[in-house]
Amino acid sequence: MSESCKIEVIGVSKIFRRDGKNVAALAETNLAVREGRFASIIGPSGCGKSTLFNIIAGLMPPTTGDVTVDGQSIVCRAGTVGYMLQKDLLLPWRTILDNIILGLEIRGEPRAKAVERALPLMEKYGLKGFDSHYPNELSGGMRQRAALLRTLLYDRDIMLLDEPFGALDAQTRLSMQNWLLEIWKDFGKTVLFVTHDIDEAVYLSDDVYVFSARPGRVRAKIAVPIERPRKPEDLTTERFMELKHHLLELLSEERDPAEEIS
Amino acid sequence: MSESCKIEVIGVSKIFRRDGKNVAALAETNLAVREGRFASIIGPSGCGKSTLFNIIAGLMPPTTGDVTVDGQSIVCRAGTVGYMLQKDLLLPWRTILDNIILGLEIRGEPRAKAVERALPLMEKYGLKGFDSHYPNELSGGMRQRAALLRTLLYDRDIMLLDEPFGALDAQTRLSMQNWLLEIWKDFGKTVLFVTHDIDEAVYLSDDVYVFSARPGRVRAKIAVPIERPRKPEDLTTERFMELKHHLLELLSEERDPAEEIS
Amino acid sequence: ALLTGCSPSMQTQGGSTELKKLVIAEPVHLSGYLPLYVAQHEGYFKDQGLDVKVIQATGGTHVTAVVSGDAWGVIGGVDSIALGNKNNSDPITAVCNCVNRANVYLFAKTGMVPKSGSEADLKEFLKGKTIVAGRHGGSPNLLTRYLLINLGLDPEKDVHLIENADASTVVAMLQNGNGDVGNGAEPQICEGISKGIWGEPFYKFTDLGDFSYSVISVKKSTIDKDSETVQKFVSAMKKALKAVQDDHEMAKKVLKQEFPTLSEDEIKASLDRAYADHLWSPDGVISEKAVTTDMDMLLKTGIYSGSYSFQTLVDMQFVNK
Amino acid sequence: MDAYNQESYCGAVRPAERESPKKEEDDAARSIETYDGELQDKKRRRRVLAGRILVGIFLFAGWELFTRIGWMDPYYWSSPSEILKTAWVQLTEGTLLRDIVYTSGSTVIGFVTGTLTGALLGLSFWWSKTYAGISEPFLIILNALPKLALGPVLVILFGIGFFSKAVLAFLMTVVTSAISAYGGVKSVDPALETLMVSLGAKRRQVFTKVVVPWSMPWIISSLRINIALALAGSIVGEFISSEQGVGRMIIYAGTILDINLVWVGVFVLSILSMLMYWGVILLEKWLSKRLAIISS
Amino acid sequence: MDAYNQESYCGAVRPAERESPKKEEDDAARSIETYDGELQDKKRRRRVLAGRILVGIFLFAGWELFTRIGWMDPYYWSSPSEILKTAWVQLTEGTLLRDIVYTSGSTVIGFVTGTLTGALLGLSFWWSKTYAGISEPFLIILNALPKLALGPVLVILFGIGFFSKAVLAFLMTVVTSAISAYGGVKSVDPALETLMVSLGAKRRQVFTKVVVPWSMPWIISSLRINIALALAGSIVGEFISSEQGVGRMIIYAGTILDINLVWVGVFVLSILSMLMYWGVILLEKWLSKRLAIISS
Ligand SMILES: Nc1ncnc2c1ncn2[C@@H]1O[C@H](COP(=O)(O)OP(=O)(O)OP(=O)(O)O)[C@@H](O)[C@H]1O
Ligand SMILES: Nc1ncnc2c1ncn2[C@@H]1O[C@H](COP(=O)(O)OP(=O)(O)OP(=O)(O)O)[C@@H](O)[C@H]1O
Ligand SMILES: [Mg+2]
Ligand SMILES: [Mg+2]
Repeated sequence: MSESCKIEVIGVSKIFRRDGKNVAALAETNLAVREGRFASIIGPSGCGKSTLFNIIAGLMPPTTGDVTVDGQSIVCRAGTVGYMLQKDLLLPWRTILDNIILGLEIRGEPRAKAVERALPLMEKYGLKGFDSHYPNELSGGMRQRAALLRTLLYDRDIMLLDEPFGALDAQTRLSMQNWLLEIWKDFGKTVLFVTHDIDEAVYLSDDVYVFSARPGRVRAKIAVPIERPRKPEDLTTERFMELKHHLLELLSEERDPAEEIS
Repeated sequence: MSESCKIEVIGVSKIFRRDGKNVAALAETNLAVREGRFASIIGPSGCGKSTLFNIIAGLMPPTTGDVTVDGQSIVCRAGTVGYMLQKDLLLPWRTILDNIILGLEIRGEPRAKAVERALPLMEKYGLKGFDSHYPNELSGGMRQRAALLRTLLYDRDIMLLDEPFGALDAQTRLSMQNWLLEIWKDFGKTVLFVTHDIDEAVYLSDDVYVFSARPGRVRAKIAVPIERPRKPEDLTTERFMELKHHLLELLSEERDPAEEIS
Repeated sequence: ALLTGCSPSMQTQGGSTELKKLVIAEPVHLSGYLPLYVAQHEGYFKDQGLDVKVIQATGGTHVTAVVSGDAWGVIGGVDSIALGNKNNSDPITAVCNCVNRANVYLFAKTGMVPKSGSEADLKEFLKGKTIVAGRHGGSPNLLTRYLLINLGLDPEKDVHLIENADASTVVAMLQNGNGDVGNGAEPQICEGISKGIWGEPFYKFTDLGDFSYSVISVKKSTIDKDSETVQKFVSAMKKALKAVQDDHEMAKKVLKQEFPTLSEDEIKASLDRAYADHLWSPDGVISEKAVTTDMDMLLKTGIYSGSYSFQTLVDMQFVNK
Repeated sequence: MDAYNQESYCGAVRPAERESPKKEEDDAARSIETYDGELQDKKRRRRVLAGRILVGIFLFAGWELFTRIGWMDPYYWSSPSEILKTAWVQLTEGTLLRDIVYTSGSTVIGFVTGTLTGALLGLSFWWSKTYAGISEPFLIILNALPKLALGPVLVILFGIGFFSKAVLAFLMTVVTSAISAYGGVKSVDPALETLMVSLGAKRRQVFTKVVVPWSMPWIISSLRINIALALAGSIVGEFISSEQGVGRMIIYAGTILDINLVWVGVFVLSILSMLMYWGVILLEKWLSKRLAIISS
Repeated sequence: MDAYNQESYCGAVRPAERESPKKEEDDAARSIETYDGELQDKKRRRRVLAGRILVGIFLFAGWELFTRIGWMDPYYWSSPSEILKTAWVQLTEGTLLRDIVYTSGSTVIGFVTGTLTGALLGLSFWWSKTYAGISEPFLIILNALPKLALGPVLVILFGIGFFSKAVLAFLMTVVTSAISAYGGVKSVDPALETLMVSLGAKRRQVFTKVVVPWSMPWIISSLRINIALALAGSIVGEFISSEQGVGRMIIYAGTILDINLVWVGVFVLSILSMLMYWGVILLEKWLSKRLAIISS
């Protein structure tokens, strides 16, 4: 893949052993994302999207293949990318502020400095005044914001976001999407984004990767030709509709007959 | 309202007392749904949709107003409508089959007869072979089906469905919607349906009621002019887009500044 | 002796820093140990430069506490010492007598009495009876078994023994009809009589004569290494034994202090019976007969096997000085 | 149930005044929860209080009455007035106060040290599954060991002084505390550990920042049992050997056949154990608040 | 922790072989859970078993050795061989077997009746908040009451036979069981009650179809504590008065200062209590399966 790729996934596959049987969760997968791009991954449930993210984040070794950032392998090196897991996963016994600076704290930064960096971000991105609240006092949307800010503050060039808005209702979701685009614009991170929602994938991304059913594999890579900045109205244009149609087709071909039995 | 109305909600409001203060959850609300129609309710979170359903289902008295079915008041008479609560609420210690026949069991029908009625339904509507499974062994979609079948089997002319597909991913959701339409067609029930998803409301309904923010109140009633049977492709037509646009506008006017703070 | 002028109470704490602290373990808190309490309350120990603390240790642990060194001495039967000395490299030795009679009585439900005190009548009376005997291994239980065996009865077959661990339950058991005959001492006897459950005891184990029922004992090594302290302790005990014999009023007063919730009647009954049956040793001497009877009981009831010698069990050098 | 009717039911079934469900997200449930609950709540609370007091008075009055007229034998049952009198005597002339202090002292010391040690032990099991696996059966054996029956052995091990009672209270609590903490450790949400690792945390950091706070509710949940166990330990310790303490007093009262005093002991112990129970509940609340622990 | 390195960590942190989180929906967590877990699991399980056996052997061998060479005084500590010998004698010539049967019998009877009665009592609190509120403090008092100290009273009430031991075991269990069941009742998901009402259920139906099955895990969770309490009750009952039973044997051994026999009693009780514990775990599993109860 091209030289200027920020992150490359090269022939990564993953086979789990369970009850003595081998379960292929991810077939050989190749991805390459250029610096500062926003790439989405969509695919049926269980196709290995989270598994791929876990491998990139260094939480588990791939069965085959390699993951490189700026050309250097980061297999099994936790902490080199920012990773927002599928759940918001705030520590319930910590205030929102303390949750947001968790990454810095782990890295050993002094609290005062961490707070100094966190507060302006919280203010700017809609968490002003919530620093001493506890996660269970916040709505789902606010919690997602906090989790995302934590990932952001962890300050890695690459951010992996695994269905960050999956649990939100439609209206909140839309405002969170705009919020995310704003952040992305401000910080210029390279983002990998998993979602089930085609609208969301198209609205946010430069590229959309469509995965096949388990074991997952890149079935298609589609560039989104809608220029930025994007507005909610773009979701109702002809161009958008076509794209959505195309993606829906790609996906529905993937669905196997036993679709709902998880 | 017209004489042929199956169910009528007349001037119903609800005020809760909490910590010594009165909280208005539902402002005076009027609804009327004709027999066999499919009506959806959309509105911001906390606008009293579930409260309204609880009142209709006879679980709590309204502060003012009346609810009639075929002209007779059903205030505080639980069991006169089928009600599917916001959660799927299957009893975890019962098999799917035993969950589905729960309503009949409570009514005192002999088990053999209840099973006889349930099994064909389960077979027809995608739960074949799952009768002796337990709820926690099923996917979210399957659980929702079971809960819906239970409501269906309870065999009331009116069914209230409170966000039945809220927790499902987009793909599963679509297939569940089609499944619901199928059932509705087969049984000709009068359905009241709450959702957060505009696409869903439009795709399913004859009428869409838009509620204002708390305390909720009917802000608009929109008829959906798309003919049945509907197909997923209808979701990308011009007509649909217009409608969606309109509803989005109605809703976004409702959103107050503190939108995300639940 | 550091302090002269025997003050009857314990107010004078003057030389407390120089008092030697000793712990005596007692199996129960019992009016029978009155001389020990008298020596405490009347300052006899303090006069000897001793500060004596009494600790209750149940279920045989009163002996164990001495073996392990937690207690300096123990008050209890020579029988329990003999049992504790099995396999023990540093045997415990009795140095001073206290209760010189087997302080146990047999009583029967009102209306039941043996025809006479003769052995034959006693045997006939006891045969087939249900006897509330106290916990197996304890002195009252063993004495009862001993009596039965001496009468030619088999404790396991000819009578029904109920072995309650808590001596106080005997009142309830006889009242509820759970037993015909019970054993015990004061204050149970007085209690049962006043409630009309039983009459005067029909058999007194005090009639066995000298019996090493409660003696003060210490480790052999203590005698060897610190005979001075033992001597002081025994001297105080002797003084207390004499005082108990001489001054009934003082005895009553100390008893009242030690057992504040006992009623006047109960205290009087206890003391009267004790004096009448010569409960307390007047001089601290442990006679050979006292030990023989005690050990005979252990041997006959099968609790103890093998031999014993009076010399290793008892050391009278301090009493005799 | 015959008096049951639809109309009142609509109001009455509100699962209402029960403790609210763990997660408040459940709107359907919440909405029928507190309808007019406040007013009814107040009324019921007053009724409950009155009921409690009445039942209490009845019990004591009945006891006094029945023993007076002889339906209950006052010799065994004593009577509230007699018990009060004896308690007063024991308090002013006897050593009741000293006994209470003695017993409470050893209980509290054993409780605190035992719970802390046990918690640390339980938490330590997080570090190695092998170590935890090997230790588990020994914990269970220790837990099963009938400490009450160990009289002679205990005297040898810990002597007959104050210390031995505290040790027994310690022994009674340390194992349950360890088992509870281990339960917490086993239940740590693996996703949180994953999160920590994804942020580059070392094991030590995962331990202090996730495992320990996560396990706190488990540890706290063992406090209530532990205080009772610690008290039982102290008392049994005093049964075996003691110069002071409420346990000794009861044994002593038994041997001198002072049933009044036995009852005094029983009541003092009950009150003591209830006071300690309340103390622990306050402690729990305080801890939960300080640690911002949300229902386990 | 010094040996810690990134490479191995990646494999090692898998919160992995822990018990899986309650709800399996948590994919992010599950996905890093069992990578190659099986193989490692097997190895570790073997290591753990070996460790347990080794530690056990070491303990006993050390005990035997130290008492032989005199580092531990065999007078108190006896020694495994002596204890075995005494146990054998007691088993063949004495009454050990009969004692075990006697103690187990009263324990099991008390346990079963106590747990059932307590569960019913606890469940009954669902019917009226007022009734439950009034009863609660009395339950707590009963729970706090030191039943061990009630010796004389218990003898009056229940006599001295086998029955009185079973009654004491019953008393020990009934209160905890009631408190547990009440805990279950209090935690019933109000949404489920709402559901039942929406289906037109009567209170009786809500009770039998929701409250009872919902509370089962709570009731079951009290079983483990209860079996231990029942055993303690039986033993204390035997301490107070008995003709048979392991408790009596220990008291007897203590009184005649037969340390070997004390140790035999301690071991027999430990084994008994562990067997019963296992039995209860099996019972729990069976009940949970039959009632299809999914982690509470
Ligand atoms: N029992 C109650 N006591 C007090 N307030 C209540 C109660 N039940 C609901 N409310 C309040 O009434 C309002 C309406 O609640 P309701 O659950 O009907 O909203 P909803 O429209 O269903 O929201 P959602 O879309 O999130 O399900 C909310 O603000 C809620 O907090
Ligand atoms: N630790 C594991 N052991 C065995 N199988 C696993 C493990 N983790 C994940 N799997 C399986 O691998 C497959 C891929 O899982 P993964 O969580 O990556 O899917 P996903 O694409 O993220 O799904 P979703 O969209 O539901 O989040 C699934 O079938 C899953 O059951
Ligand atoms: Mg996933
Ligand atoms: Mg709702």
